[in-house]
Amino acid sequence: MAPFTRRRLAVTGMDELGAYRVLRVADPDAPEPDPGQFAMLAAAERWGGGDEERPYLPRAFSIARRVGAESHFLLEDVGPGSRRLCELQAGERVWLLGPLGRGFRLPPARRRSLLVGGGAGIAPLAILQDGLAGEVVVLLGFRDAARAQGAGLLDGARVATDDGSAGHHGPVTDLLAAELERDPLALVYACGPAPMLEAVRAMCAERSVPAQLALEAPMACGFGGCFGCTVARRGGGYLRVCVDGPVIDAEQLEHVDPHAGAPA
Amino acid sequence: MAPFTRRRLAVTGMDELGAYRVLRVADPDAPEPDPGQFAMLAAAERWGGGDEERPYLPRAFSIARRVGAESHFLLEDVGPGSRRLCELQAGERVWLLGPLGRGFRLPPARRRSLLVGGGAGIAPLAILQDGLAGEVVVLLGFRDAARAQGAGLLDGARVATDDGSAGHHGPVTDLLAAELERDPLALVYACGPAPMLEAVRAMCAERSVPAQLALEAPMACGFGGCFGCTVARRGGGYLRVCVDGPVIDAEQLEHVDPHAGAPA
Amino acid sequence: MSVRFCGLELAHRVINGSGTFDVIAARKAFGRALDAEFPFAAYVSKTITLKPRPGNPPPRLWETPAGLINSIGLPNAGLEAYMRSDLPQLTGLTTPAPAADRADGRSPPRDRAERFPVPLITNVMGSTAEEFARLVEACETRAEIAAIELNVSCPNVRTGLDIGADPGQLERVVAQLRPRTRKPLIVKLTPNTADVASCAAAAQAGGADAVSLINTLRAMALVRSAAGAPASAWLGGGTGGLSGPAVRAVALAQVATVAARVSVPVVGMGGVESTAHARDMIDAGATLVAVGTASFRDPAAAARIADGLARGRRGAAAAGAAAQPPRAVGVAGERAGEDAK
Amino acid sequence: MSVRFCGLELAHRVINGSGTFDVIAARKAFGRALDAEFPFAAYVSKTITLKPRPGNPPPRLWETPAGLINSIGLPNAGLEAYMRSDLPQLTGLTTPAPAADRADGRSPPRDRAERFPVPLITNVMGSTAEEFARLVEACETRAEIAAIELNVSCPNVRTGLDIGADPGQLERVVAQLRPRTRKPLIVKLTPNTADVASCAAAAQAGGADAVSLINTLRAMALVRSAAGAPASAWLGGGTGGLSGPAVRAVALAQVATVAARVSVPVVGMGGVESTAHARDMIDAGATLVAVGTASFRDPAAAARIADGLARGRRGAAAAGAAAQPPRAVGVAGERAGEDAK
Ligand SMILES: Cc1cc2nc3c(=O)[nH]c(=O)nc-3n(C[C@H](O)[C@H](O)[C@H](O)COP(=O)(O)OP(=O)(O)OC[C@H]3O[C@@H](n4cnc5c(N)ncnc54)[C@H](O)[C@@H]3O)c2cc1C
Ligand SMILES: Cc1cc2nc3c(=O)[nH]c(=O)nc-3n(C[C@H](O)[C@H](O)[C@H](O)COP(=O)(O)OP(=O)(O)OC[C@H]3O[C@@H](n4cnc5c(N)ncnc54)[C@H](O)[C@@H]3O)c2cc1C
Ligand SMILES: Cc1cc2nc3c(=O)[nH]c(=O)nc-3n(C[C@H](O)[C@H](O)[C@H](O)COP(=O)(O)O)c2cc1C
Ligand SMILES: Cc1cc2nc3c(=O)[nH]c(=O)nc-3n(C[C@H](O)[C@H](O)[C@H](O)COP(=O)(O)O)c2cc1C
Ligand code: FES
Ligand code: FES
Repeated sequence: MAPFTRRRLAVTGMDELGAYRVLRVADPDAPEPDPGQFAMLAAAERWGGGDEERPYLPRAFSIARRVGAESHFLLEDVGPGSRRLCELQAGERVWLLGPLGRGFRLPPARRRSLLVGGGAGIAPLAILQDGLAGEVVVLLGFRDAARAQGAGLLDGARVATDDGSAGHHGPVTDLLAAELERDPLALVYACGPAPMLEAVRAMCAERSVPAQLALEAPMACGFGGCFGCTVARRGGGYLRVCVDGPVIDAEQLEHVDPHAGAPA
Repeated sequence: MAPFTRRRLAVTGMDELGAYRVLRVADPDAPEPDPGQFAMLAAAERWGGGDEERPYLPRAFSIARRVGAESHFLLEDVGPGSRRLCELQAGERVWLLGPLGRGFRLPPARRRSLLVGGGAGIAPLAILQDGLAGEVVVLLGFRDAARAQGAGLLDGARVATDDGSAGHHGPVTDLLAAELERDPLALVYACGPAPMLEAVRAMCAERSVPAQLALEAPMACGFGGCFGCTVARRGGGYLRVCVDGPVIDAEQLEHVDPHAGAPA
Repeated sequence: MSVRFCGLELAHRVINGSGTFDVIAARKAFGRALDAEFPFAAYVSKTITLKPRPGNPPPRLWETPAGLINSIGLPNAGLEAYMRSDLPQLTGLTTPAPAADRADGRSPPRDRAERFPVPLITNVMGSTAEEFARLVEACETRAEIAAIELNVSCPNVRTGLDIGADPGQLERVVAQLRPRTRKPLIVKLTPNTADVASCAAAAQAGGADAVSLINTLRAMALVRSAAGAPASAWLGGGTGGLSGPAVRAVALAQVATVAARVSVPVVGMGGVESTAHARDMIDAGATLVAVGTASFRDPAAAARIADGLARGRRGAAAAGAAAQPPRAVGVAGERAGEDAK
Repeated sequence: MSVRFCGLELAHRVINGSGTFDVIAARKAFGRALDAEFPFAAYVSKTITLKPRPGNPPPRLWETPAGLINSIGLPNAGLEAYMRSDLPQLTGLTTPAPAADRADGRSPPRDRAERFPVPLITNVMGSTAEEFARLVEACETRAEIAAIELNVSCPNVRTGLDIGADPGQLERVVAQLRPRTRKPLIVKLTPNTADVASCAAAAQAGGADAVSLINTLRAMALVRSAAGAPASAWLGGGTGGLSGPAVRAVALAQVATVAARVSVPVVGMGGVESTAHARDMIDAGATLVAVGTASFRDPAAAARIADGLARGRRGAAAAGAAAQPPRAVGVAGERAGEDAK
């Protein structure tokens, strides 16, 4: 459960990780997050007034890892909000609300876990890996080699790239297909761009493999207040990604909405 | 005449001057300003998004001095726009439109000039002093000693402070009264807070001394476009400070509008 | 120092804007902290309609300079589900008195502060007068509901515009509903009208106990895939409603003109993010202030504002304020620095 | 590639919003550079009234989040002085073709570009139909005036609201004025209305050759001298009108709904600051785009936008754009980067 107010926290570091950044903030009072939970972040200074006078609202980021009193976030610069956060330096302040949302349900004892990530969507898989006991296979897809360095966030990841510049040349779902072939009783945990998630969903649905998908959606609040972060639910109606998710059982979805994925 | 577009210029320095800052920008293509002219300034980055999400519009500042290819501005931090400008550092960029407005008319040969300034309103008197040939008396009033250090912008200034912490204890108009007593044929050039300007206006009107007052008013554009910067004209109607001024012959005014002065 | 509004006693003057805070969802996020630190003096439900509505297809949000366009489309499970499943979860809310109202005038722990019940205001919208009547009658039967807000102003749904923007029609509708309930009726006016004061007067003439405003301004966002390509509407609903700081000055003008016209209390909202903004609304004539979009940035924004108002009141009383003459230069600073963030 | 609007040939699609650019004053500031680099394809005068008006007492400006409230109050020297002293100074304006339209597609020197005459559009406001008639008749007699814009929308003056916000009344007034001139009549609609599309349709039915929108949104600012002190209105005129980026999304929605309803050309304005914003207006159905508040930040903003539109057109033609499928992630980047600043 998140405290009922945003916290003003000090940035303790900003590390490069290939094409990504890892933002570290000191958050000693944070409740222990579940893997897959996220936080709403905003820079305490200079949030707004950029191109087009945005950002105005906070931005959602998966908690990538919790180390002592620090929370880590994997950032990709895709717009004014993420860019501003990427510029932060140690000593600056951020507003943080969280941890928020419904994280991954951990597997019943001794089922093999397949962690499938794409792009910035690998972030929640890192903290998930930290918490998993049994056998874990990590399959990560990226656009190119610079992004593939993000794989360093997890242990023992096997990598695929769209352009073949690192690891397997092709979509990460090629790797997943092979793994599911080997062990059809594995459980799948996935987070990434919408097309990847949709491919994972379809592949698992076909094989009746339970999959948990960590979705993303544009959010205004992160705690169910705005009804802005919806994705279509199988059988009609909508789910709110921020409170019904971000981790959603794949079978709740007919398809993964094209707006519901991570930056590629 | 100003070029018909704002220029993106490099800040070459930011100097402390007591409670004020002197902003220097490299502006090699600037037309030579008349003393009393001003420019509209905005930081090229981070203009907006501060407290209350202001500033949005550029801000007017007197050209305090022109040194080689540099223009100098005297800044007082009184709100979000001036604060942002005060934070600028060498190498950062500003947008500048100008020189704008109608400056001081220089005195006919050999009339003594009395330059009367208050607070940040001393700025246009510096460049005026640079251009005056005959005898010049400089009388400057400030709230306190920290602000009185601003007098260093001009040569040979005599200072008055409200709190008596530097120079004469009392309003600068005490000094002016004495000077006018000595030489009733002097010409007065004044810029400062509205109450000071009003006192100067009344004092000169009483003695039939011609006075030119450099007014200030909230401005959106600086070039006559918005009709926002008006002050009441004697006999009815309004003057636009940006194009009819900022330097206005005192006799054009019934009174100096309380909104028409410089920060004290 | 509690506040009276339509016969209700409230802990302070700050409530939520309908549809911008979901207590039931927020409990999932914040657990007991939400109930302990509940920020609003009254709680306004999102708009409830007779039938369930899924809401608009995504995307539903677009960020603008200092604002937000939403095209949510009033998703709700319908009247029956609201009464059955939401109502029990929305009753019994309490809120602490604002910090400065406590004996020592000190800030938290809010957990030891005097607490006030949080009345539930149910916001309803019908697409016809009959639908409105059924909604109001249903609310009348439930003791848990303290007051009813009529949404005649939602820009995402045609009916809102039609009923709320025309004073004659608005008065007739309110007059038809008035006899059906003894609970206070608050009419949430539409800002998308030529003469909001006349609409407010019509609501009062029809029997409204209060009016609230502003709802969002009709707005739109376009996107294109590449330079030169034709644009298409971004929002799944085509158009949406603008809220947040961008609309604050418009809201203030509407609140002022309405408050000058009607004698019933006014709930002012639109872009309120700080104590100073709330005080502007109050000075413009609002009895209560509602916070909407600002809660998205900080869920406790309303509590911060309520504390600020209480501190200001104490400060003013102590300093015998208003003795000082206006001094323009101080204003900007005073405003910006007021909220302890 | 010039543009036709109401029978006029224009260098490009970007003009000024009435009352936001004073050629005569700007010549004092910029001298011959203004005429050489004149940014607008047509020049709209500020609102002219029958009698001289001093305008509102200061202060007249208030900065809001991403916007500006003005309470200027339509100062002008009156019809007679306009005809006698302004008109000669406003005729003979020319403007260079936008950069990318030139043979080499290169940026300045604008001083060697093909030049187009800048038609003068005179904006008038009467407080009665008779006053409007006298204003229109006076304009009809002057060859220097290419078109007439009727300001029925100014929020600072009661009349604007009353005539422009009610479709029936608007149609009658326009129909009365129509026979009095053969010049194009542009009706500048008020945004402070329940149904701007119906107002636009009424203007067209009355005989308007074009409509323009949006004028400013009614807005207000309060200040107080000290915490706890009661607030008072900041603007000398009490209320004012909001313009700038804050209103852009509202303007876009109104332009889109109007363009969908009427067949006459639409002049879209409200918060346009960049090429992308102008393109949004055009995609929403505007034939011309007007720039107001953005000129205050950069007097050459309109020229920058006109150049950007021309470049975009060339770029699109060259790349055979629209072939590419929409890709949401690219949008923000494309927008922000487009104007060479
Ligand atoms: C011709 C001219 C020359 C000038 N020369 C100098 C100079 O050399 N040095 C110097 O230091 N200053 C100078 N000034 C004054 C300077 O322009 C102002 O101090 C500056 O614009 C303040 O901007 P700000 O954002 O810092 O403060 P603001 O917050 O804009 O405050 C300035 C004043 O504006 C009012 N205000 C507050 N909030 C708002 C709002 N939301 N919208 C509109 N008004 C508001 C208040 O009266 C406030 O005191 C000059 C002004 C003019 C017109
Ligand atoms: C639960 C969750 C977890 C996430 N975790 C991560 C993470 O770990 N790492 C990470 O890098 N990212 C993560 N994201 C994505 C991240 O939140 C977004 O990349 C970020 O919000 C983008 O903001 P921005 O200002 O940088 O870009 P924006 O400009 O907001 O662009 C992002 C997208 O928003 C849309 N958009 C463009 N303009 C507007 C506008 N005016 N209004 C509304 N939408 C617009 C476009 O589709 C654009 O592609 C997560 C998102 C969610 C929901
Ligand atoms: C996401 C969102 C959803 C809203 N839903 C409703 C609603 O269901 N019913 C309603 O009457 N108003 C609704 N509103 C309007 C708000 O209650 C409020 O009137 C408006 O947002 C202005 O206030 P603000 O600027 O503080 O947000 C909604 C506003 C937003 C931003
Ligand atoms: C300072 C100012 C003065 C204005 N004066 C007039 C006017 O005289 N007549 C008129 O029809 N509109 C007037 N307007 C409205 C503008 O023409 C335009 O409709 C509005 O500002 C929206 O465009 P913008 O956001 O680009 O400024 C004025 C606007 C401003 C900001
Ligand atoms: S982000 Fe607001 S409801 Fe999910
Ligand atoms: S500042 Fe715009 S007219 Fe003077």
